[in-house]
Amino acid sequence: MFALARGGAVLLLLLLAACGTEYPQNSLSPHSDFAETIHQLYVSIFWWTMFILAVVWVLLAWVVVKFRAREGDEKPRQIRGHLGLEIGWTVGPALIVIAIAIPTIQAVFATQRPVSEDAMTVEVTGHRFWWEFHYPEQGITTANELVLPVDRPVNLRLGSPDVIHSFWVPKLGGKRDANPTVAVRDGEEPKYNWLFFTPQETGYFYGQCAEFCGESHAFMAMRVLVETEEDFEAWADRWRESPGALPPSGPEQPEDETELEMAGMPVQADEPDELEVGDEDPLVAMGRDVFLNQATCLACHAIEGTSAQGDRGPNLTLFGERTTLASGILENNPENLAAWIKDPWAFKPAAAMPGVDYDMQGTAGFWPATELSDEQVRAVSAYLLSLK
Amino acid sequence: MAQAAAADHHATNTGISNFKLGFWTFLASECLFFGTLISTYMVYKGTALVGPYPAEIFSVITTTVSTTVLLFSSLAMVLALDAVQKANKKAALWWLFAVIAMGGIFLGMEFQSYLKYIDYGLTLTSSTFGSSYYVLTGTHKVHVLFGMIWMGILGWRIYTNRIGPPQAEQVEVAGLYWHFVDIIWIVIFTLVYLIP
Amino acid sequence: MSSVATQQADTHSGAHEEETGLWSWITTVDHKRIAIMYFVTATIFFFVGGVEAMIMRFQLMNPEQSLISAELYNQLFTMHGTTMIFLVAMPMAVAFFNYVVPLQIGARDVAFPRLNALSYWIFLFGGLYLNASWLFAAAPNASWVGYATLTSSQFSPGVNVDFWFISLSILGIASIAGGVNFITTIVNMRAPGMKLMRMPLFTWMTFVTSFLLITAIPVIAVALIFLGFDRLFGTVFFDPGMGGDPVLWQHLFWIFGHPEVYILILPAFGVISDVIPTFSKKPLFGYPIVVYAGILIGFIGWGVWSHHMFTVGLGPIADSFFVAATMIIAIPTGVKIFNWIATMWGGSIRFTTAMLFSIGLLAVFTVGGLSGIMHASAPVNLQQHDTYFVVAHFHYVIVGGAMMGLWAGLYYWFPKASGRFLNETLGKWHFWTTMIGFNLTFFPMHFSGMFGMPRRIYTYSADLNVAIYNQLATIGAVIFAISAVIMVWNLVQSWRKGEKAPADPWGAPHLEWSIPSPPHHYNFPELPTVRSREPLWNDGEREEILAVTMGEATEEPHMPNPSYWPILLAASITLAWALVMTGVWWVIALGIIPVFFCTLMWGLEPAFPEDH
Amino acid sequence: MSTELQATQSGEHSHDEEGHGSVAMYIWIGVILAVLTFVEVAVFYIEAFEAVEVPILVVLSTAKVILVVMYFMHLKMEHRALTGLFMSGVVLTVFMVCALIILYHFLPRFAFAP
Ligand code: HEA
Ligand code: HEA
Ligand code: HEC
Ligand code: CUA
Ligand SMILES: [Cu+2]
Repeated sequence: MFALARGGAVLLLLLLAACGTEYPQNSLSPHSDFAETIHQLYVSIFWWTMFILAVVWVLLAWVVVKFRAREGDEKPRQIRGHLGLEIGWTVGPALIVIAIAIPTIQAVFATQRPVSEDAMTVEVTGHRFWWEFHYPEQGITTANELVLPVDRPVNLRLGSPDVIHSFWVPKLGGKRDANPTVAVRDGEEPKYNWLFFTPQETGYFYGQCAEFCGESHAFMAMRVLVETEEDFEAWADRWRESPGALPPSGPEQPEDETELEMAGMPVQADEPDELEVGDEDPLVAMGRDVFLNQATCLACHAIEGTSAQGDRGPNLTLFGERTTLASGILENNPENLAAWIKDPWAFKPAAAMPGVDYDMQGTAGFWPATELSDEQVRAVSAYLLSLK
Repeated sequence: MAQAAAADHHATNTGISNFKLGFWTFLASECLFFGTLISTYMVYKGTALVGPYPAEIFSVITTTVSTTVLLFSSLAMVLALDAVQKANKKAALWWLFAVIAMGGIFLGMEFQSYLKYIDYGLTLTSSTFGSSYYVLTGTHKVHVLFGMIWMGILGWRIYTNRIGPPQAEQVEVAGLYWHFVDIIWIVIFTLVYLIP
Repeated sequence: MSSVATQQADTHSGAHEEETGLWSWITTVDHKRIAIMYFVTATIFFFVGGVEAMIMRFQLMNPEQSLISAELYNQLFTMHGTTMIFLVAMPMAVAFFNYVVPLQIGARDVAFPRLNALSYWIFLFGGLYLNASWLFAAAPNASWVGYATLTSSQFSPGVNVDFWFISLSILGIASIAGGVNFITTIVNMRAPGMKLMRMPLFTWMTFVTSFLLITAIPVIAVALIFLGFDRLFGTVFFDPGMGGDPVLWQHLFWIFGHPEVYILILPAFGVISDVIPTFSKKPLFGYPIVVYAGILIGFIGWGVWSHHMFTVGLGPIADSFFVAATMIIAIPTGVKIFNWIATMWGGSIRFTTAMLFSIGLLAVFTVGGLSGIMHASAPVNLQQHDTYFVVAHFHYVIVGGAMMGLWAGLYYWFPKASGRFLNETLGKWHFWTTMIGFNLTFFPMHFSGMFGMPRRIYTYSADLNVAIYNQLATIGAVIFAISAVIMVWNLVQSWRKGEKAPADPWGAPHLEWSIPSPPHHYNFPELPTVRSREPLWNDGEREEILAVTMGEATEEPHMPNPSYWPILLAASITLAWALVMTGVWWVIALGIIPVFFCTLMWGLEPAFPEDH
Repeated sequence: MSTELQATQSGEHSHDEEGHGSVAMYIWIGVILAVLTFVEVAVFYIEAFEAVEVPILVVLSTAKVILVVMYFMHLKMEHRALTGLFMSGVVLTVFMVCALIILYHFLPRFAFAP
C-alpha cells in the first residue's frame, strides 16, 4: 500500500509534467459544447471519487498502523457490528451516488436532446477501415477528413455497411457507435445513431475508430477540420467545382481558399475526360489518364466531375487538400502516396484496396493487382495531389 | 445421472434428496435458457423483411390440438408417478407409454407443421422470424425428444423391476423435466401463436 | 489443538488409505483432489494468458512498433481475455469452492461428486480445445466479447471464431454443472447446526456466485448457439441485411457478461471476509449485512448490463435507467469495504501474506471500483469507453480484486491442502512485487486512456504522446511476471519441503481448521455439530468439535466410488462440440452418440459402493 | 444393481408421497388446464376481446404455468427451499424478457432522429 501511495505520487508528478505536452486525442480538453458538458461532469465525479478514495485509504492506513499485533496483545474485544455505523456507511455513499447520478442523468438528456433546426447534417459511414462523410445539404462526399464550420451545430448520422465502428474525436466530444444499418421493411425508416455537437474552435482535431473492427482497426483514424463558416463554404464550392477535373489555369493556380473564391472558377464542364491538357504538368496529365482510363482506380474511387464514380473506396475529390492519407495514418505527401498506391497493405493490412502487384481478395470481393509501373504510380500520385 | 441421488445416504438439511434439489436448480437455469430464446423471438417480432409472416402461416387450431396433447401427456406423467409410488407396475408402464406416445404425437404434428411452413417458404435462413422461430421451437422439440428417451429408459427399468416405490424419485425427477418442458410450451403457445 | 493432533498417529484405522497413482487422479471424485487439479490447471493457464499479455505489452512498449503482426496481436488479446476470464479467474475460484466449501460446512464431499469431476474435465478439455487453435494459427481474433457482425462468417471467414464459440459453449457446461453442484451442496449438505446464517462468508459467496453461474451462463450459451447457427447454417440472427440486429448480441453477451464480472469478484470478497477476521482476531463486523450486501450485489448485477453499451445508442431513458442501477451497486460494495475495515479496527492484526493480499485488495480494488463509477456515468463513458481507461478499470478490479483475493486464499488454505506452510518470506516478496508490478502496469493506463488511446489497437501513433505510459506499463508487467514466477516457485518448493503446518495454523474460526492438515479423504470421521458462527473460537464448542473431527474414522465412511465416466463423458462432449465445426448435420448427429452412451453408462453406474 | 424392489432406502419421502395429491385431483387439474387453453384460443378468435387480448392471454397462461408447477410438479407441497431456488430463475427470466421487450419495442432505440 505504501508502495502504491508512492507510485501514485510519482505518477501524479508525471501527470503534472505531462500537462505541457500536447495530446491531440486528449479527452480532457473540450472544444465543443458536447465535450464541455462531459468534461464538467467528469470533473465533478472525479473529485467525488477522490474524496471516497481518500476516506478509504486513510481509514485503511490508520487501521493498519494502529492495530498491528504487538507482543503481549490481549484478545481484542469481539465486536460483531454496530447498527448506527451500518446505516451511516449506507446512507453516506447513497447520498454521494445521488449527487453523482442526478447531474449524470441531466447530462444524458442534454447530450441526447432533439436536434436544433439549424443543424447541419453529415452522414458518417464507417467502413473497414476508413470513414466516409456525406453532406446531403451540400451534395458533397468526402473521406477521412471531416470539414465542419465552427459554431454551427452539426448532427452526425452514423452508420456502417459492414461491422460496428465507433466515431470518436475526443476534443469534440464522446464517441458513438456506427452500427451496421439494419435493413427494414419497405416504408419503414432505417434507424441510425446520431451525434450532435457544436464545434467551438477552429483547427484540426484528431479522432480514431474506437470499436474493434478487425485487422486494421488500429489504423482507422480520422481528422476533423473545423473552419470558419466562410472557409467552409469556400471548401464546399471548390469541391463542387472539382478543380482536379479541369485543365489547370496555369502556374498561378490560387492556393488559398478566399483567392479561389474570388477567382470565381467556372462551373464544371460536361465531358471532363476529353478536356484539353494545355500547359498542365505532364505528369499530372499522365496520372489523370492512368487513373481514369488505364487502371481500375475508378471502379472504387470517385472524383467529382470525372468519369470516376466508384463508391467502394474513399471519394478523392480535393484529395490534394487533405493533410493525411489512408484515414489519418500517414502524412499526405508524394512519397507516402506513391508507397500507399504501390502497396497499401504495408501500411494497413487487409485494407480493401489492391496493390500494384497483388490482388485484393476480401469481403469487398476480388480485385486484381493494379499492375502499375513506378512511373505510373508517380503520375497518379501527382495527379491526386493536384486535386485541390 | 439418475442414480446419483438414489445413493443419498445421509439425511439432507432440507429433507429433499440432492438429486431432486439439484434438478430443480437445473430447471431454474433452464428458465434462463428458454427465456433468452423467447426474448429473441419477441425482440424480432415484426422485423422479418420477407414473408411468410406469422399470421399467414400459423394454424392456431392445429397447434391447439398439439398443445392439448402435450398438456395431457403431463397428466399422464403424474399418473405414472402415482402408479410407481403405489407399486402398480402395470399402470405405471401404461402411463409412461402414454407419455411417450403423446410426446410422439406432439412431435409428429409439429414436424408436420414445419414441413408445411417450409412449403410456404419459411426456413431457418429466410428471415429473422424463421431463424428465431425454428431455433426456439426446435430447441423445445429436442427437449421433448430427450424426455421421451428418458421415459423410455425409465419404462424399461420399471419393466425389469429395477424401479419400484423406493426408487420412485427417479420417475419423479424425470416428471419434473417433462412438466417443465410442458410449461415452456404453454408460454411459447401463448407468446408465439396467440399474441398478435 | 496439537494435543488432539497427536492422537491420530496411533489410532487404528478402519478406513482405507487413499490411492495415489495417476489412474486414481483420473478417476477421482474427491472434491479436494479435483480442487487441486483445478488450481494447477488454472495456474498453468494463467501463465499462458500472462505470456500472451507480455507479448502484447512488448508490442505496445513504443509507438508504431511492429514486433508482431496486427493479426497476431488481435489473436493475442482475444485469447488473453478469454483465457484469463474463463480459464483462469473462474476456475481458480472454483478450485477454492471445491476445496473449501465442503470443509467449511462440514460435509464429506460435494452433492454430486462425479458431476464435479465432469466439470473439471470439461473445463480442461474446453481449455485445451480453445488453445489448440494456436496450432492451426487460427486463434480467435474477434475479442473476448465477440461483437456481431465482426464474428459473422462474412467478416471472419476462418475457423478462428468457430474455435471461440465452440470452446466457450463447452466451458459453459462445466460452469452450469458446477453451479448446480454447489447450490445443492450448500443447501443440502451442511453439518448439524450449520444454519445458513452461520455459514462462513466464503461459503456464502460461493452460494451467490453459483446462482450467478446457473442464471448467467445459459444466456451466453443461447447467444453462442445463435452465433453458431449464423456461421454454420446461415440463420440471420445477427445479419443486418436480413433485419437481424447486431446489437442484440451485445445485449445477450452483457446480460451474461456483467453477472460474470461479479462471478469473478464475489469469491474474492468471500475469501477476504474469512481471512480478515482470522488475522484481526475479531469476528467479521456486521456479518448479516455483509451477507446481504453480497446477495444484493449479485441481484442488482443482473440489471445493469447496458452500462457496457452506452455508446450503442439506446436512448436517454434506457441510459438513465442503467446509470442509476449501476451506481447503486457502489453502495453494497462500499458497505462491504467499510465492514472489513471495521473488522480490522480494534483488532490485533498479523501481517501474514494472506492478510497482506487482503489489505492490498481493499486498497486497489477501491481504485478500480471508483473508476467503474466514472464509467457508469453515461456521458463520461462516451469518452472512456473502449479506451485504456477501461482496461485500467477492469484490471484493477479483476487483478487487484479477484486475483489478489484468490492469492490471499492460496496463502490461507495452502497449509490445509498440503500440510505445509507456503514460505512467508517468498510470500512477502510475491506480495510486494505484485503490488508494485501491478500498479505500475495498470495505473498509467488511466492516463493513456484519457489521452486518447483506444483499446484493442496493435499499435498507436507517436503523435498521441502516450508512449511514456505504455513504457511504464510494460516495465510494470515485467515486474508482475516476476511476481508470478515467485509465486509458482514458492508453491513448488513449499509443497515439497515447506514447514509443516498443524491442523489450525492460523487460529482460525471455521470448521475446515478442525480437521488434520491435509484432511483425510473423507474429511470428517464424524460430522460435528455447530452452534455458532465461529465454532473454533468458542472454548467449549471448539473442544467438542475437535473431539469429533480429529480422530480417524473407525469404519470407512460411505464415500463415492471413483469413476472414469466423467473423463470419458467430458471427452465425448468436447468431441461432439468439436464436430460442430464441420457444419455437416449428420457428422454432428454422429458426435452425439458417444455422449449418449457415456451418459447412459454414467447413469447406470452406482455412485456409491453397495455395501448394505 | 439389485434386481428386487427394495423396501427401504431413504425413508424420507415415502410418507409425504401421499401428500402429493390424489389421482382425482390430477385429473381435475388436467381438465382445468385444457379448459384454460380453450378459453385462450377463444379469446384469440373473438374479435370483441381484441383490446384486452394480451393481458388476458398473459394472465391465463401464467395461471396454467402456476397450476402445472404447483400441482404436477408438487412445488406446493415441497420444502420452500425448492420454491426459492426455482423462483430465482423464474424471476430473473421474467425480468430479462420484459427488459428486452421494453428496450426493443417501447423505448426509442436511438437517441433521436431529426
Ligand atoms: C471483477 C470484475 C469487475 C468488477 C467487480 C467490476 C465492478 C464495476 N464495474 Fe466494471 N468491468 C469489468 C469488470 C468488473 N467491474 C470488466 C472486465 C469490464 C470490461 C469488459 C470489456 O469491455 O472487455 C468492465 C467494464 C465496466 C464498464 C463499461 C466500460 C466501458 O466499456 O465503457 C462499466 C460502466 O459502467 C463498469 C462499471 C463498474 C461498476 C460501477 C462496478 C462496481 O461494482 C464497483 C463498485 C465499487 C466501488 C464503487 C468501490 C467501493 C465503494 C465505496 C468505497 C463506497 C463509496 C462509493 C461511492 C459512493 C461511489 N465496468
Ligand atoms: C483475469 C483476468 C485478467 C488478468 C489476470 C489479466 C492480466 C494482465 N493483462 Fe489483461 N485483459 C483481460 C483480463 C485479464 N488480464 C481482459 C478480459 C482483457 C480484454 C480482452 C479484449 O479486449 O478482448 C484484457 C486486455 C488486456 C490488455 C489490452 C489489450 C488491448 O486492448 O489491446 C492489456 C494490455 O496491456 C492487458 C495486459 C495484461 C497484463 C500485463 C496482465 C498481467 O497481470 C499478466 C501477468 C502474468 C504473467 C506475466 C504470467 C507470468 C508469466 C511469466 C512469468 C513468463 C515470463 C514471460 C515473459 C516475461 C514474456 N490485458
Ligand atoms: C477494390 C477497390 C479499390 C481499387 C481498385 C483502388 N482502391 Fe484506392 N482505396 C480503396 C479503399 C477501400 C481505400 C480505403 C482504404 C483504407 O483506408 O482502409 C482506398 C484508399 C485509397 C487512397 C487513400 C484515400 C484517403 O482518403 O486517404 C488513395 C489515395 C487511393 N486509394 C488511390 C487509389 C489508386 C490510385 C488506385 C488505382 C491505381 C486505387 N486506389 C484503386 C479501394 C480501392
Ligand atoms: Cu473501425 Cu475500429
Ligand atoms: Cu459491467
